[in-house]
Amino acid sequence: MAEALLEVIGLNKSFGALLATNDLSLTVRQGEVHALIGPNGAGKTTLVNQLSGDLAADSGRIIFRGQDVTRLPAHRRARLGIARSFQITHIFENLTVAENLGLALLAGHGGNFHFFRHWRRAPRLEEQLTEALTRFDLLQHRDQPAASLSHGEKRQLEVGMALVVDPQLLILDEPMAGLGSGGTVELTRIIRRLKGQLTILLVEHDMDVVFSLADRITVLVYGHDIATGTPAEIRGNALVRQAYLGEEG
Amino acid sequence: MLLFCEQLLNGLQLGVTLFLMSAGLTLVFGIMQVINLAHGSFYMIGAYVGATVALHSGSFLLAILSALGASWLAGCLAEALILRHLYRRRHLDQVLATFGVILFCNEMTRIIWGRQPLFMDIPAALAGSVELLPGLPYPIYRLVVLAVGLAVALLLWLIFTRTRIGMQVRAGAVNREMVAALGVNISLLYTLVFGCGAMLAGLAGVMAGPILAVEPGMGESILILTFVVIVIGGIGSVRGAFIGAVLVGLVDTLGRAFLPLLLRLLLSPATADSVAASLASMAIYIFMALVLVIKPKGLFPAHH
Amino acid sequence: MKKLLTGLCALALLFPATSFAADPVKIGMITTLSTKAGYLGEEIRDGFSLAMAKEGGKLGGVAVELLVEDDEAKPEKGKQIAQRFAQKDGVKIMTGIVFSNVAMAVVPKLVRDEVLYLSANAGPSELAGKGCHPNYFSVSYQNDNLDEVVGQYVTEAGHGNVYLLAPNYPAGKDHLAGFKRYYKGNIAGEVYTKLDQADYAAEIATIRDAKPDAVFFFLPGGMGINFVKQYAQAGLGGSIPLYGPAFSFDERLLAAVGEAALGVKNGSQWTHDLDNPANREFVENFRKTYKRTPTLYAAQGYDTALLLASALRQTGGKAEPAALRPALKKADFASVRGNFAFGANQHPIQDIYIREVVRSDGGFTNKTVKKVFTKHVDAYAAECKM
Amino acid sequence: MLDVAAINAGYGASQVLFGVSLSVVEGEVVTLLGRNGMGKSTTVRAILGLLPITAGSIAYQGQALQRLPSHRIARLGIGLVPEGRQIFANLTVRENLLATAANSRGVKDPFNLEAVFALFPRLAERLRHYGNQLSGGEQQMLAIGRALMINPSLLVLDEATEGLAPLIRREIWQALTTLKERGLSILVIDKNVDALLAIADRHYLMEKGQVVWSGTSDELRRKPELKSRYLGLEH
Amino acid sequence: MTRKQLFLLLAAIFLTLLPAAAHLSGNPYLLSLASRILIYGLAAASLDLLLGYGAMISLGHAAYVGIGAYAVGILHLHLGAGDLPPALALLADSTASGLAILPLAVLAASLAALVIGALCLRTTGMHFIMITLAFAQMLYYFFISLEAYGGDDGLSLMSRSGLPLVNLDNDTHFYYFCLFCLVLFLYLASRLVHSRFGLILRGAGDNERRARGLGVNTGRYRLALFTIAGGSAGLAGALLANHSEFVSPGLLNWTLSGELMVMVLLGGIGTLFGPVVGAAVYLLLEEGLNMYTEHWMAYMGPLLVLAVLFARNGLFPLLISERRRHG
Repeated sequence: MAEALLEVIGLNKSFGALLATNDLSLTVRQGEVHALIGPNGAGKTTLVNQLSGDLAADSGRIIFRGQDVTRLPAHRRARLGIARSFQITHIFENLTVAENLGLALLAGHGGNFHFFRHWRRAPRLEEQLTEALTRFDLLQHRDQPAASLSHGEKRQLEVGMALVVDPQLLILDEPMAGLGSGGTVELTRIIRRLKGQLTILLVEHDMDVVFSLADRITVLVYGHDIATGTPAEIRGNALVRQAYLGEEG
Repeated sequence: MLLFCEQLLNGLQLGVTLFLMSAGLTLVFGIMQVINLAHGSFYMIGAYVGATVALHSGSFLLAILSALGASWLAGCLAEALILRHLYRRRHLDQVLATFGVILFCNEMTRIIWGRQPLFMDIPAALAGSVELLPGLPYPIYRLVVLAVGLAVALLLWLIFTRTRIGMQVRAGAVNREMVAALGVNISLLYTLVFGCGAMLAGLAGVMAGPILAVEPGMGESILILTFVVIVIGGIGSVRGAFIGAVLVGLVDTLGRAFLPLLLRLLLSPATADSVAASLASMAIYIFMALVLVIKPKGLFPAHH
Repeated sequence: MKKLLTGLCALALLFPATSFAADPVKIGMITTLSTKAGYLGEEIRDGFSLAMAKEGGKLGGVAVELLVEDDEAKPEKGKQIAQRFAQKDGVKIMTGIVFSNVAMAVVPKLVRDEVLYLSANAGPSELAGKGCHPNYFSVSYQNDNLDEVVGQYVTEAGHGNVYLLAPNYPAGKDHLAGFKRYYKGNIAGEVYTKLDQADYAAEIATIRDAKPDAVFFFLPGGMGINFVKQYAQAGLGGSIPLYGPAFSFDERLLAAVGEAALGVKNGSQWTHDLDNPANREFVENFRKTYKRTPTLYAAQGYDTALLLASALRQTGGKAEPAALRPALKKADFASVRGNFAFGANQHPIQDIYIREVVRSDGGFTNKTVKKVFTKHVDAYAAECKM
Repeated sequence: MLDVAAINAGYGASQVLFGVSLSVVEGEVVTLLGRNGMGKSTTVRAILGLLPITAGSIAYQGQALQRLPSHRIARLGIGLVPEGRQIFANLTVRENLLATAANSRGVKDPFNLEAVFALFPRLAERLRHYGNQLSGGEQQMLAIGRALMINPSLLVLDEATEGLAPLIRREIWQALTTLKERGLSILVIDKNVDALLAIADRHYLMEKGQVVWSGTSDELRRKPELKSRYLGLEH
Repeated sequence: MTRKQLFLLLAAIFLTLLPAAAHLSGNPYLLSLASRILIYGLAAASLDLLLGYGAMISLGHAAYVGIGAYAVGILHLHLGAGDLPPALALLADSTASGLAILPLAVLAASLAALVIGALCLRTTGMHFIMITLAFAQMLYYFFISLEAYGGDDGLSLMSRSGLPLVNLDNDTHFYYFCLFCLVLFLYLASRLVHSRFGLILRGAGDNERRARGLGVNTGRYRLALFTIAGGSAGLAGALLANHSEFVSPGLLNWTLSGELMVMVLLGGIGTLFGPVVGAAVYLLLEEGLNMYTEHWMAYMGPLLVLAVLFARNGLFPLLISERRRHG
């Protein structure tokens, strides 16, 4: 069995009286695509925010590559290799596509207190940038403001930004939301290509995508993990069918 | 000890005046996310109209009523003509436009009422002092201001907790869209809140008329204090505005009253006086900076 | 691009080239017309204009043109206007500044550049002493004069324990120093308040607690209104008398302060009831023209114009500073104040009075109570090396 | 009474709805089914005027809705129970119910607190609790109660039972049945097809921003493949 | 050649020839006014770095202008009195005093911005606006009561700072020196905006969360920019002190912060050149209206409101007919 890349142990987070994350434990193994499913309001996005550092956990621990990151701020976790995309597209709308990707590439390096030289002339950046633009099929849009992209292209850009920094763990929060069928197919293809290169935690509602991509699936209800297993195991799990599909006993 | 009590009263009285100014502004910001620098102008309009009516009619009550009416009207006009178009714009645009409104209002009062300050007297019934404690006389009018301020605070509290409108306003501060989807005309509600906020500022202005000089530009000094109050209290929270206003009133008054005495213990009298005067004039800003460094969202951040 | 060019042309039109041929003598008045203190400049301007109107737009038989600009009580602004007057309009004679800090920013450079400056109000100590200059004349007073007279009077009245109050800025400290120069008793307390403070409840409570014999305060403009009203409201008006320089008790402020000021004694070099022909004529004309009683600022503006008129008449219309200087120095005009002469530092040697606020028909006004100083010389004259 | 005709709508550059049409007849319970992200909530937002439509038309009892602001639409008699419940966290249960309560159409026997508590007795117990102190199920009941307090003729529920425990779900289905008996029209979005088949008269299935199938409960029962194809886990 | 380049070229020609035109038309005041516009333009452009690129709405920018000006005023005072501390006495050569004074002014303003920025950046949004204002007001009252340096009366300079090669006391030289400072600042700032630092800042201003998610410690970059903008405002302040040969606490008052903000918005936020245009328009309007009526503010107010309502992106983009996208 592959070793654990990310371990979540007994995580809790509440908003008022609402337990958004309830004693949640989860292990993501090195190299797998691990899907996180559950009904709306089950606490998936809250969990993702706690993993990325956008939200502080009330209690519990998050261990990434053997290091306790529970109290680290978001940018430190990003440097350690946790990259995420957002449920609602989060790109730099006012920057061009090239600037978006360039920023992602540079942010990973750190030490960007260079005030004079054009950012493009940073060492080895040009080739990395061109490669990234090609890889995510955005070359023809390179100098366009990101705001002018189509929804699907924005999604591609967002995933691209998460990927160019060569993260250890990529967290994708509903990457397919709002995509047409063409976009879904395209993005699925991109993610499949990534399989094996890095570990992916995928939050997604589109079951076609989940079952075709995931190695393992964790089902979340009321902020608690009720089951983890292979797609086949999950499909056959009565508890899951009841919770997720709403079928009664 | 008596002196301390008196200074506490003075601080409270300044505090409730600031509260009258802050209540409307904090709601406007909380619900509609609009920064309105021109709020001080409503204060000035209230004072000017009140002083004019008092001068011609001799009735303080009439002065108050007309000041309330005028500031309410000014508020509604400003909202309908300018601010309504800025709801969805950047804070920067709102700052710029309302800055323009300030310039305009100040100059208009100068054109209409002339350059010298206006006179407004305390109504005869409220003139003089009462002996609160033996050896502690206190001006009746200031007690009335204090009472009116507290009464307005109580009234606002009742409106907010007991009436449907109050509930809608609070609900609107957290989720505007949902309030609209449940059949409430949110822009009308906002105009109402805006008008009432302006009216409260006008009330503060006319109440201050007999104590302070009624002059062009009188709104700015209190405007800055009002912003300090709102930021300390937490934007969008009426409760925060009340507590912030009282705190600012106390810090300002007690700082002015007792810093010289305190510093005289440490420094030579001349140095102490001059350092104390400087510190006292900066006291509320230092206080605000401290609050924000410790609690960046103010003492009572509104729910979001 | 066309828009840009039109813009540039318009810009050029804003700044027409100036010509100097046979034009009327230009007088630049830099004064405060906006902000809370806007009425001060209005008084000075109106007083000055009244003197011009008397001669049908001339001064001393010479056609003059008065340029008035608002300095918003800001030194930077005053600087700009002075520069514009000097460089764009070629003005060689200026006047009008209300505030000492504006004067300190504007005057030293102006007089170095050979512009005549006749002060119609501000009289900072620096310009009376070390910084005196042949091109600088104060037609009003040296700032401390009006405090000194109160110091003298309070001592004579037998108040042995006086509480002092002023805003926390240099002028405030100067004024208190002026008072202390002639006051011989004990100082019960000395408090400096925030500039532009509106509420004085805390200070008034402290004063009550200190139980002084009298209170001397210098709080110009709205600050003074607020203080006097709140002082009376606190019930102290009857028990602890208030004293101050005239600045908080001019006729226009009295209208805003109302009854609270009744009975307050204040120091001034002029009152509308001074009995001399020039003053009777001035007050009557002013009331007729502007429908109000003039203040000391208006009187200063008027005197400034009269002084200039006398000098222009002597030079036969020559407005060069070098020609005007000796004529000005003679101060050969009928001042509304009566006695008026220039000392060595070109500041007035004049009588100074104590006045009292009294009721007049339908309002409040000042009544001269006592002449305290006769031909008073300011304290800095000795420091002037001119 | 509600007639949605070929509407397009979306967020900024991304179009979500492509010619969606549906209708609700007086006294009917209609469902809108489909997996997440298929445009159900967007349709609801468009009906309530929370999202402008770019084509098509919406009419309610003969009146065009597409140009009306939300509050006017609500006053015409459409009560919304939104996705995620969106109750006012800083108001108590009582205040949540009362804040927007209205009877703008002058219904004879209007809903009041007692009527809501009769429907959801749990709410009566928690009258003074703030919205953020409620469990998910209680919040949902409160959201329904709040919508009923504006006395609608059509109740729109977006994700009526998502994420709720089975017991609570039963309570909510029960309440909807009661409301239907009272004569209220209901448009409901949910994934719990089996429960809906019992209550609802007609169904619309949505896929990728379009209505792909519509029919009565009987027709849907006869086509189990629809359920697995558009709603189920399997493809 | 784009319209922007054409505009800049024409502006450059115009600004270079302006002194000659002023002399030919016998109107030296024009030069003084132009210098003032350049200086305010520099201050406004430095504020634009914060507003337009860093998404930090500071309503206390006047504080740094004031500190820069006071540094000049205070050093000149000691220079005149001859009681400079020994470390600085070496540079008290009157023909080159500016070489020490101007950098010290920038340094002082930068340091103040660094300290104040570190505290202010703990907050965001409306709170940030207000806390920057609070610090500026604090400094305003501090300088009012700072008796040793004139308090409310301010400080007069006996002459302008000395520099080798140029004589700042000569208005033409002074004008060209201001022009040089502004052009240098604009050049460096436009390089900065497109540098790695600038790219990261623009990103952080656009979408803070995303930037943090990519591993950017946004706070450090913000603070650095706040310091740079503060220092540049300090330079403007130092020039302003030299221009009017006078400094006073009025420079730190919130109304100047407001006016600078107005210039940025009027000219076009996030354009660097726009704020200079904004400064020119604002100051010329003030000058022009003032000439026709003493109630000029009654016209300026509505003009500002109209500008907000109808020229949403400012004048500069309008002038070069370029539409900026809205974020």
